[in-house]
Amino acid sequence: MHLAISVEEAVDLIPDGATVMLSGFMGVGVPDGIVHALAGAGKRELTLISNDTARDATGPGPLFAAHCVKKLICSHMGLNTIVQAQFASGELEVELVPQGTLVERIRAAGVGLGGILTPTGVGTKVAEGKEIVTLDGKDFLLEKPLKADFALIAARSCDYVGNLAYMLTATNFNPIMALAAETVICEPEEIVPVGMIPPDLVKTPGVLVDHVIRASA
Amino acid sequence: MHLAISVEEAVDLIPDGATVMLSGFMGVGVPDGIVHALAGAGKRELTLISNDTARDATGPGPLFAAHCVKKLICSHMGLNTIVQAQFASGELEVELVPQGTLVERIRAAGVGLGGILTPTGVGTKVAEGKEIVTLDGKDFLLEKPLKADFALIAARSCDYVGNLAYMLTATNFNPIMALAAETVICEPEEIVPVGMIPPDLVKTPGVLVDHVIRASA
Amino acid sequence: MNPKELIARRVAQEIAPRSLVNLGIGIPTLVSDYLDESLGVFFQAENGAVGMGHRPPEGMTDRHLTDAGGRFVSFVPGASTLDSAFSFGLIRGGHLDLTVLGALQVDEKGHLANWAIPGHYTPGMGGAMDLVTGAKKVIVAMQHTAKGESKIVPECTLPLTSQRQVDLIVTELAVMKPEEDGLHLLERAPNVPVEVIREMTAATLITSGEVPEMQLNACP
Amino acid sequence: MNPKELIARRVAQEIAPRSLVNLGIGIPTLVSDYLDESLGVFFQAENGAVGMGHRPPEGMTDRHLTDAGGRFVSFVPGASTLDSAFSFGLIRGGHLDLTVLGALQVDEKGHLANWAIPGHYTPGMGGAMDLVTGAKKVIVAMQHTAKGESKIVPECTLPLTSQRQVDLIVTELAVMKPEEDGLHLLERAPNVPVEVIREMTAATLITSGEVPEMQLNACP
Repeated sequence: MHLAISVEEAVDLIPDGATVMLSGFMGVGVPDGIVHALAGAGKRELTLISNDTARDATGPGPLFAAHCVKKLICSHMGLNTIVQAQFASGELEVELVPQGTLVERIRAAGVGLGGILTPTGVGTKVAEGKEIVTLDGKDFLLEKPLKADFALIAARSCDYVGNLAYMLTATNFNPIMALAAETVICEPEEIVPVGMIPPDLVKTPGVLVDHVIRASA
Repeated sequence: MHLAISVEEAVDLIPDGATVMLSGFMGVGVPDGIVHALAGAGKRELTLISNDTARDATGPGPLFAAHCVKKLICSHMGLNTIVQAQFASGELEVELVPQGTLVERIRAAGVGLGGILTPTGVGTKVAEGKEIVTLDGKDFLLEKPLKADFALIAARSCDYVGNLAYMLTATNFNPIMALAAETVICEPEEIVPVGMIPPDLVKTPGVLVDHVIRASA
Repeated sequence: MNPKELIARRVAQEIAPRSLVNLGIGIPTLVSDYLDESLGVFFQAENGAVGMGHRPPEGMTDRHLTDAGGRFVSFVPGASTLDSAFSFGLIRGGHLDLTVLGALQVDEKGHLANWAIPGHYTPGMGGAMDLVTGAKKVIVAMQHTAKGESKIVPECTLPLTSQRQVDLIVTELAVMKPEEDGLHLLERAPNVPVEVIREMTAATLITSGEVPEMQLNACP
Repeated sequence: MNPKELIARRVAQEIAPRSLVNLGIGIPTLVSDYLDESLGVFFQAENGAVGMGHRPPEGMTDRHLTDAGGRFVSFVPGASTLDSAFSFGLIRGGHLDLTVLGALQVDEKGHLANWAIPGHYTPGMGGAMDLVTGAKKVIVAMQHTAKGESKIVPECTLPLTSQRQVDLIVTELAVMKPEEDGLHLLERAPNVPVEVIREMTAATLITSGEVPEMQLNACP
């Protein structure tokens, strides 16, 4: 049902200046094929939402090496020397978000919440410019939903209606980001016939997935 | 590792007046053995948090027939004639919560959020007495976390460290309620050796489960 | 054609290929009977399923596979299970293309009331408030009157389900659409004159020109 | 015993049987090496695992099974996978019994700074703010000094990780506990006099009576 497209077709869908969520954690569970193709296509001025920036050549790394990213929203960028250099020089604008807040903000956008109240970040730099809500004597930050034009995600298995199954710690941000973008593009390790993923193993229903990358011939 | 206890021992843990979450949806995915035992033990003054009240003799039904419940927090009670009668007579206090708000309030308690903002209920009776937060011109209700002393849940399979797997639509509120109570008691259909539930099929890690009901001899 | 079948057939025409649809209890449930299966529509059940199918044959039911009314169902190929938080995440997050619900009242502004008759019967809103607030499109499918009284009223007197305006109202007499300027009568049931519809409707109906008959013959 | 091993051995004593524990990168990671496996402790990794085990033998690694540092790990029997929302739900919801983290600075009030050195190096907080805010118990495990400077200071000058006070600080010289009235020196490393600890510590240390030596011999 869902169109399986080539990685080049996927890249063509994404314009310069787009806001892009990229799944993965320290390079694990990242759609590496799309990342390399985006970097190779020389995309510009992207806003990238990603948990971390992995290392120079892993995870979202190639996008920084190719100067595709204008603004980065992440929780950790300590192990990527290119990101550190671009941040120091002012080339890269960075918004640091605590990891649990990041995933809840993405989820909030995906499930239609107007925002969430969290104690994480109260009394720290993260609270700057944010509304504090006090309930029953306890302070919370009001954190707003975070959504994207595109979510680029990875999966272990995908069927032709777009159902996704993930494997072990490669799951991470994938099922949450699949909820929170206008267009969701998945790069699975394999595409299987419809009905081959047991209903209880599907972690992202195909109705959320717009495009699936087919393996290059 | 986790102590498998009898249903009688489970019932003894729950005092009169306790706040109890009960999983299930129209009688499916309900820990029926505990429900019947609680009703049989004549518990009193419980506050019950349950999506619905199913029918007179199914799901939480026996608890109302035995007059165990003082206050009910649910989204639907239309098909249980005992509940309707107790509500009409004033015996039963009822707080009606939209189902999506109910599950997000339970989740909020379980994952440490101070509250959530939702458009559901704005401009309706549900908004009465609640704070309205306006963000970017849109109104949201501030809904607060909902937690319990006990969560009574059902699972398809459980291992001896308390890992739980659910089956199809019997999943419903079970994994969410398992996050949101001081004491979580699960009534599984089977207890299997540790390691027999694949890590990707565990929907509730055993660290959340306090007690498991063993089948009666 | 009986009234319920007529309503279900007409609503079925509103369902887009490959969309995600939630059908409420009662008349809405019947809609799936009149839908071409090749459209690849997925039915969602708020108790936690995408891809619900019909009731299985006797002896093949399973108590772990039920719809939001607790009835036995089957799964179509490509179905998936959701917990309640994920299920309502789909509904509230704008991922549901269409919900079809019954109502106690709908008014000229398109407001819907379907969860309580104060002092008489309070079933509760279940998932209705979330469905009406969150779905991309909301269709009310109901009989035009109850006990001889119009269910389409100038302004709801029963507690509202949402402040969101529904997109379409389909009854055994008419198809109506709430707009900025009021409630428009778009179609009439076969052989039912506009005057009869107006007579049976407490709300004011706006018409512009000839009101066409529903075209039901294209349905399977 | 080298300083890191000493710290890890001492922290290991704080871990209760059957608890859920998150170990940060660096010295905290070593703690699991000194823990009796019969205690049934489950290690959580914030990238989405409960029940992490050691690095598997060469040839048995899998790129779908890694820790929060992206290193290959194994699963113990009874392990489970979580997505990031569930993983941080455990952390923020108070389900994590203990987190052990490194720090750039800790102060007399028990405040911790570990994610940015403004103008020099800003790695980001990753999951640290959630861990410190949400875990039932927080232990800082770090070397007492960096480049000859005390990391235990009167008041943090680096950006804070949380306003929550940590529960215990373990270094190669001492075990310290922040209380209402200040930072208490609870234990000293074997053969290290209190005067040496005070000399190496920028913060004021409170003692009451004799300060006992750490007892490390009970560890496996």
